[in-house]
Amino acid sequence: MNFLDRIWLIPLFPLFGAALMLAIGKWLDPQPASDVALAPEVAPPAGGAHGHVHAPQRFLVNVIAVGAVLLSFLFSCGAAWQLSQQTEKVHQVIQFTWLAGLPFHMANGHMATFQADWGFLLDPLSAVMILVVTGIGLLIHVYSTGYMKHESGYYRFFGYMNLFVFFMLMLVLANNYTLLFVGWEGVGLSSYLLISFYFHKKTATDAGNKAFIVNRVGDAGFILGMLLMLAMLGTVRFTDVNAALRSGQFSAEAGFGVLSGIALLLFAGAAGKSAQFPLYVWLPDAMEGPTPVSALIHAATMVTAGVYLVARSSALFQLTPSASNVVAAVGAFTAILAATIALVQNDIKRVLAYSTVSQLGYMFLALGVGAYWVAVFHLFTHAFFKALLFLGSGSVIHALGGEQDMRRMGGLKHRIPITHWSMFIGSVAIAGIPGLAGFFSKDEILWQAYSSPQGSSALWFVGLATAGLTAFYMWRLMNMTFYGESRVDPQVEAHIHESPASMTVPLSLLALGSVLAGWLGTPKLWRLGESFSSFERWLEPAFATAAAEASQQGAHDASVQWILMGISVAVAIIGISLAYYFYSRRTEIPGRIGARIRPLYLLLYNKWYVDEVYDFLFVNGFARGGGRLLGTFDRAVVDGGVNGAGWLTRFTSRVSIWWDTWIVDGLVRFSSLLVKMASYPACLLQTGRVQAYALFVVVGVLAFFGYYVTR
Amino acid sequence: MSQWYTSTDHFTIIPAIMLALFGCAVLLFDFLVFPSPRQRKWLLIFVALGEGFTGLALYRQQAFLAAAGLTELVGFHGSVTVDGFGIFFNWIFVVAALIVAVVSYRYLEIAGEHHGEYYGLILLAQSGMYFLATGTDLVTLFIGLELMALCFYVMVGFLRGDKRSNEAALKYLLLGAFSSGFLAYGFSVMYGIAGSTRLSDVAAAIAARPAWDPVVFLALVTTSVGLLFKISAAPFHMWAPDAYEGAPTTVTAYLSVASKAASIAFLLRIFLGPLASVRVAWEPLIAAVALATLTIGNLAAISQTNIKRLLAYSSISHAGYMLLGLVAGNDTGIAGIAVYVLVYTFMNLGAFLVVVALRRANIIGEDIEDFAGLAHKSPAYATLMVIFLLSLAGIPPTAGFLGKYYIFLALIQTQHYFLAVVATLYVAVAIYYYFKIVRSMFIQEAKETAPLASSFGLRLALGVSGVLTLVIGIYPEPFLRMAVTSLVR
Amino acid sequence: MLIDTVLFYIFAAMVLGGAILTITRRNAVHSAISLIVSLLGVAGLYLLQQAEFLFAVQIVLYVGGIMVLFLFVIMLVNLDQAARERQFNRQWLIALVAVGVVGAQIAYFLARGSKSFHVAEMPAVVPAPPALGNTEVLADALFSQYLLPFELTSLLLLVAVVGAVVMAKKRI
Amino acid sequence: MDQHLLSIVLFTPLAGMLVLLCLPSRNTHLIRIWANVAALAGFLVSLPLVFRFHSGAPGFQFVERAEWIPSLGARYLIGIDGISLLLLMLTTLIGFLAILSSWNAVQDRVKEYYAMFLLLQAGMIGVFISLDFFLFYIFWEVVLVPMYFIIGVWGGPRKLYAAIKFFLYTLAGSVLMLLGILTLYFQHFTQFGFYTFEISELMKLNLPLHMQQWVFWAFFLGFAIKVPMFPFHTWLPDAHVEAPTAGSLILASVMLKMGTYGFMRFSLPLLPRASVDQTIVQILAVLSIIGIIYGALVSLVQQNWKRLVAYSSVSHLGFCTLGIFSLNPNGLAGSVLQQLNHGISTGMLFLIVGIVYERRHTRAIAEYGGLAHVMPRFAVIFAIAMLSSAGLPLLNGFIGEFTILQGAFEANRAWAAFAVVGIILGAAYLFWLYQRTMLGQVTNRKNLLLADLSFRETALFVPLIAWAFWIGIYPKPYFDVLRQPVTEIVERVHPGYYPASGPAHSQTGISIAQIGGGR
Amino acid sequence: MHPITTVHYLALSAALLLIGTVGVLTRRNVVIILMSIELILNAVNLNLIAFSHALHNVNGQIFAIFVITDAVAEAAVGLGILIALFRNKETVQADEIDLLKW
Repeated sequence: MNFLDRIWLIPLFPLFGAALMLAIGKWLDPQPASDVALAPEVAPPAGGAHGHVHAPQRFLVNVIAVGAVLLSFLFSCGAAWQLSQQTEKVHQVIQFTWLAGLPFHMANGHMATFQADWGFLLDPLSAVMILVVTGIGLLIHVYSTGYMKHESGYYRFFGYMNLFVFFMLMLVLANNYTLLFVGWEGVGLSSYLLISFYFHKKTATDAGNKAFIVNRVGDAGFILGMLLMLAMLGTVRFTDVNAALRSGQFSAEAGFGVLSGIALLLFAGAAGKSAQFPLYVWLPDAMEGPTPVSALIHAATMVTAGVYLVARSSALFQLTPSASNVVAAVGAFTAILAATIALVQNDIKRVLAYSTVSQLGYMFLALGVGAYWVAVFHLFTHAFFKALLFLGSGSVIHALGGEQDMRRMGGLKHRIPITHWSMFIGSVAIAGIPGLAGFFSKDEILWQAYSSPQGSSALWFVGLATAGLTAFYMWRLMNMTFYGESRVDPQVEAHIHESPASMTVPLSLLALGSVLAGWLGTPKLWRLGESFSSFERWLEPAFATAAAEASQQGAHDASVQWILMGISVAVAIIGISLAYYFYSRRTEIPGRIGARIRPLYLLLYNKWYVDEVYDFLFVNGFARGGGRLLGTFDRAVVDGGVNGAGWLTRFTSRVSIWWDTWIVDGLVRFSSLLVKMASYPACLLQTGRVQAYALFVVVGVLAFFGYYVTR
Repeated sequence: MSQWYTSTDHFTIIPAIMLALFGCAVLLFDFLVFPSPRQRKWLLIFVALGEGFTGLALYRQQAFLAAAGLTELVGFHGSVTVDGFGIFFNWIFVVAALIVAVVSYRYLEIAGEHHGEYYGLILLAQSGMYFLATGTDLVTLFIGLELMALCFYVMVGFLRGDKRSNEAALKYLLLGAFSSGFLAYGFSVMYGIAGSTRLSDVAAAIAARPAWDPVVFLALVTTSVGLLFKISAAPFHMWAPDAYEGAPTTVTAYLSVASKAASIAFLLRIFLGPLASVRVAWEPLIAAVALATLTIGNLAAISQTNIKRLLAYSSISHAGYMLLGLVAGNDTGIAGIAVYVLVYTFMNLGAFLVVVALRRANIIGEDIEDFAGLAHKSPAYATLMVIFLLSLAGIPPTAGFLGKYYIFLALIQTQHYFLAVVATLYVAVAIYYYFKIVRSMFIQEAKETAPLASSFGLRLALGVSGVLTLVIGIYPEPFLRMAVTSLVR
Repeated sequence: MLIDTVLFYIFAAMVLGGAILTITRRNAVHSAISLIVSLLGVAGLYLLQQAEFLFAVQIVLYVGGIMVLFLFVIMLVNLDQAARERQFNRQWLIALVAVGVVGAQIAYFLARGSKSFHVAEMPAVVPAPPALGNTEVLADALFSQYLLPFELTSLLLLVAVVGAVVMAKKRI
Repeated sequence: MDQHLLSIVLFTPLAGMLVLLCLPSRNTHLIRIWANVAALAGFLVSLPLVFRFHSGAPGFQFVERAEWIPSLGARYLIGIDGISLLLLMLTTLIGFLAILSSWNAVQDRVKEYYAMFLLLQAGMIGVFISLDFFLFYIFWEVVLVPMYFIIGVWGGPRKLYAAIKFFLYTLAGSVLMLLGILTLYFQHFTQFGFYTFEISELMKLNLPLHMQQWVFWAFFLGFAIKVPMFPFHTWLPDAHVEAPTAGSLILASVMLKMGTYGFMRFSLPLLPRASVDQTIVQILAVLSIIGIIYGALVSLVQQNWKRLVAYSSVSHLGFCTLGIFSLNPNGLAGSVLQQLNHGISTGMLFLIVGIVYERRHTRAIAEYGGLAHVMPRFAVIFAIAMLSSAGLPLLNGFIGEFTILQGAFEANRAWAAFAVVGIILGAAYLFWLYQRTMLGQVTNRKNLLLADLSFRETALFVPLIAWAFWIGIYPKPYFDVLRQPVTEIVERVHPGYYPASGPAHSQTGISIAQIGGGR
Repeated sequence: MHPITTVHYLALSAALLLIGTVGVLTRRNVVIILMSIELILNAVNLNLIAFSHALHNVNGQIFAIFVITDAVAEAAVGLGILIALFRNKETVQADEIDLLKW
């Protein structure tokens, strides 16, 4: 069976699954009548919102949802295998012209036709992506069957999850930017749906809106990028774009040129989706969603779409060093910023969320220095251990009946051993202890940051510092959660229980992955042989010229690399042991330190006040504060919910609607009023006295004569 | 026949003879045959016969002209000239008179003033109009005008028991006589200029005059005052609202349509005849008057609550549009006036007929409030009213649009862009006050539920004018051809 | 000529004086009387212009006809309380001014256009007395050229009669 | 049959109306059934057009020509090209849905109501198919009257104000447009010696630029008020808020398109030089952009559900006009598509408002909240409508907006950059609206017992949603239909736009897009 | 003492016309207003006669006859209407007749 020509089926299975769910799910999984969640002032909150109902056919839901993903996983494997057997490592299936636009003039005056096909491209890069998406996706689906068991809207959940997988696969399989944008927006949508899954919670829906609209900002950049690309190259098909860029008619840009423009606009999109510096604020809030969602969308797959996009455009970024530098800088900055914030968070999921942001920063750092395969490699490994960590935390929360605050955990090690051991592996992996996945990818990034032509020791140092912080906060998490004495409040304590197999099995598998995944890209230094650096070779065709650059990095001698490697490992170990010391041995120290450097602590604790700044600018926090200051400045503005427009926007809209009613419409009203007014004099002439009328006749005569006299 | 009264002379005035004949017949039979008011509606037979014969005569004249390939037929040494122009307008008089006569009896019975003289006066007035449309001699025109005017004075005051009717009649008479005094004065000066009363001679004499001639201006001004007064153009319009409001509604209809049409014909005879050569002198003046008329008519109409008064002002504004046609003055403009008069006849008559239907035993039914909820009570009437109002406003596909269309086109052809823009904008203003009526008919709730005073004649007349208003709007070709061809002079 | 001139001025004085009295007398009867005077003056002017027939018509129709009518009405509608009230309306001043201006304008026109009538005029030559008397000439024209208006006049008068009756009679 | 197809399409609603008028006004049930039958028939007879239409054939198709008013040179001349075809199909479908949607909504004066709608239907069809300017103008004006009544009689509390405002506003514009028409008509006479209103004839005119500009502004007033473009939009919110659901459905989905259609059918081809005149183009583009952003901003703070949707139309129509005045194939084609999309998605949004209004008789957003709990099916449909309106890919909105942006970008990059803001804001106000009405907890006891969509109500949305997905997933047919007419317009305004080889058909001329293309 | 020309007559008639006009405009008594109208018509006649004399054709005189007739008719009808009005309103004062206005 030829999987390569059937790659277009891969996304369709989950789509089919989603359609089935949303169509007949209600019959398979009857909802409790008390699904209607009521505001307290209307009625007591319906506990049934979480009440489990006996639903015999529910297993069908699992069969369909999980089966769909399983199918596409199998197809992906088949396709990937067959691709690996081919010499030509690019396989494109174009089904029809989707967006069949009309001719237009390119910037260089040539005619081109604006069109985008409904086509799929399987090359090493997308092969890796689909494997990650379907593989991790499959595990998380299985996990969810256990985790979501007691949730109402079970079928809805799996419908959304399948929908997400569909869009994600569209994203990674598309053969042109516009179709990629379809998946791009689609994952945004399904992330919105899943974040606000508990849509009776205002916070959830707020977070959903925030995620979608912040992404929209990035997407605007993406769209403009595509338009500019069309204007320059006349096409959006990856193969054509790359061919055109590598055809040599565009030389690498010294400063910021048009190509840099394209690159940066695309990067804006990527930053939105992958939660990079200016636009990362939505991700922590996104933790409002169920934990599996956080694992799948906000750790493993969707947030890496930006990385994928930039990697996909490698040909473009290679031509625009300055743009690449921006990417690297933003990446590095995000990495360390997020890491610092993660140091002091107490919500277990938030820690992981910021760690995700930080790891994504790593990836962009790698992309920025031109080490595309490394970025993808880190994406790959990160998918395993971050999913693992999220699911683990989910398992913890599950065990504690919804508790998320680490200050009320501790000593869980023996209560939920499997969860503990899997999370232990995950933490080791992310901390970068040699032998586990995290080490290889992260260390490779550091090395590239140091050695590659666009790299610099500064970038390397930031990366290193981040690595230390990562190790620290991860083990802070571990210690606060699993070790030391329990701080769990008693009645929860009573029924802590290990999660069912449906949850633990995926955990274990992911743990296995976190251990092994790294060995696909061991440092050349170790001379372990071809098969242990197969990842790079596998991706070579995707980043043709990137490989060339990577090859000439042997310039630095091996000793340097050994030293750096040593340093990073050392830093990791220091971080771990500090965390252990602070949070298991001398648990009072952190408090003291926090007390000593109170301002810094607060700064970190409040996430550098970035959200507040954004609130000040965009979200209507300022309207609240300002509302108090200016007296209730404007009810409507204040009431207007956290997300969406925001204060400045809201204010301008206020102004514009005022303008609309009083100026634009006012002119109309005024003129009509004028006419009406004018009607009265016209009537008042009509006094009803016949002689007045006669007088008017005479006046008329007078006027006529007057006209001729003066003429 | 004698040399004083040749067969040609006879042929040129047969319609008038018919009208006069049956007019007198009505007056006689009224008290000889139909002593009791109940039977008086049979007098309609005479009216119908009279109009029938008139129509026949008109048709024969038309046919004769066509057959002989003549453009005009002169009678009585040029006192009267039968041409397409005259015949066209006379058709309009015939239609108007018939419709008005047919709807009148019920109204007059309700008003308690149902007398045979009424029909006699209608016919005699029409005979006066005949000479307004066909006369080509100052004297003929003057007498014709007076004949028509006198009849109208009486008809306006026909509800003798009603103060408002008396008042209207008196005002109309005083002002009418006053203005016709000016008219006569102007005519006298014209005579002085030409030494003859034939329009052709006068035209020749005036054309021979120097460009800037005070005497001509004297004649021009005084004459045009009289003429503009008759078509109720500002600032000589003031009689119209009062007369229209006070008069019996049927008479108002007749007055606003027939009398106005006749006066327009008269006006055209003078301005395109004797005064044609001094167009430069009067064109700006007429333009100003037209603008003033449009403005006054439309603005004053906005704040009216009495429907007859509102329609009076609207008919003033229509006079303004017609004058714009004269201002443009090219063929399109003149044809436009004819078309305008044609469509105006039906739509305005129709509108007034609906008002007639509202006059009930103890309800005057002239207030906009009285229209409230008409759509429930009698949807047919309401719908017809809407059609008439739309047509008055000039919204396609009703007849009214064509009139405006010609006027605007003429203005654009002659590069009177400013006038054109203003005229078009007043359409929007007009919609505003016409739709006050529509609003009250369709949107407000009825206050009293007394059924409309409809009669067979009324329904017939309404149907005819409604259908024609739509037909002319949707398939105007034959009517346009009639109007346009009749005006090539 | 002199006598003509003198007579003209006399009659003109009658006309204007009568007219002014007509519109200024408080009592309607006086007005009527002074109107008669004015009309007689007009008649006299007709005579000066060899319009004998019109002279007759003027005397008979106006003085004999219309004025009687007026007097009847004046008697019919008792005007004594009307005579007691204000005799001019409020706008009299404006009216006077307006009419004055119009007068000035007309005067201006007549002055400017006076010569345009001289052409039509032959003051020195006394016209040869027409073969027929003024009346014959009139009749001739009236029944040949102006036959139609003449007939129309009959209708006019008929309407006048009917109208007057309809209006004035209490019940028809 | 084939050569009278258009006439049949045009007169079916009229015939339906005449029959309707003969029915007894007591028997409302019969009247409802008949009205729906007639409307459905009107839609069905228009279907053959789709199958028999030859996309890519130049000029107009299904042309019918008959002498009508020879003495004016006005003909009964109708025909359609790609642009008209799409808008015509939209009209017939929406017309039917509008009538179907008011089954329960209207209880008094049912007969008049349906009569008005059928008349309106005929008028709108006429506007889109007439190729004779006189005929066009007649239909253009005919449409006003029934709409006035629909708003004024069956409307909300301030219906009188809204109705007369709508009527006067649009009328004022269109009478001035009439002057423009007459000017062209007369100029044609002076140049060719005979009077005609035929567009193809008027296109032969060559007028001096200044006159073209004057006429252009005259047309502009007529069309821009209808669209409505930025400064002339204030009649829209009032009209929409007061109109009954079906009324706003027709108003938004079809009547607004009459304006944009006018621009494309008349302003551009008849006045090419004025249309490419920089000042004019700049002004109109800027107005469009203001409309886009301004409309979005204003709808952001609306407390009235329907007013919000109304202002969103201003924003969307801004996109359409922007596309038109980028004056290149993609801009124009995108504009037509976007008109179609706006018809579909905003139509759905208005239906949605109408449905909750029928249940709760209020349109205040604050009154709602958490409806997703009680009306899940409704929530799903609303979500789809919202997404298609917000321009989410795989739904219709995206195709139109993206194509327009492409065109605008080609014309002037700044325009596109500004217009994109509209997209962001669009998502903002729509998602926020959805959150406030559908999500969260049921805060109002009255909403607890709302019934979910009935079968009829669901049936209203099915065709629209299907259409939305079709355009979103496989828009190629639409571009095929639009290619030819758009090419004609562009060649008219930008004679040199296409290389001498004629319009590069679908395949790129010599662009690098061919290096290593394909599989 | 220069001879009397047509212009003298014209001036006279103009004066008469104006006086009549003043009467119409200022007198409250309707009867007198009617009289003033008679004055106006007489002014017209003066014109006509003057011209007919100057031009040596009688058309003017004939016109004058018709004018007189018309004056008679108008006076008759006018007075008739006045009587009808007086019957209802008991007044002949022009400015008290203002039911119809605005």
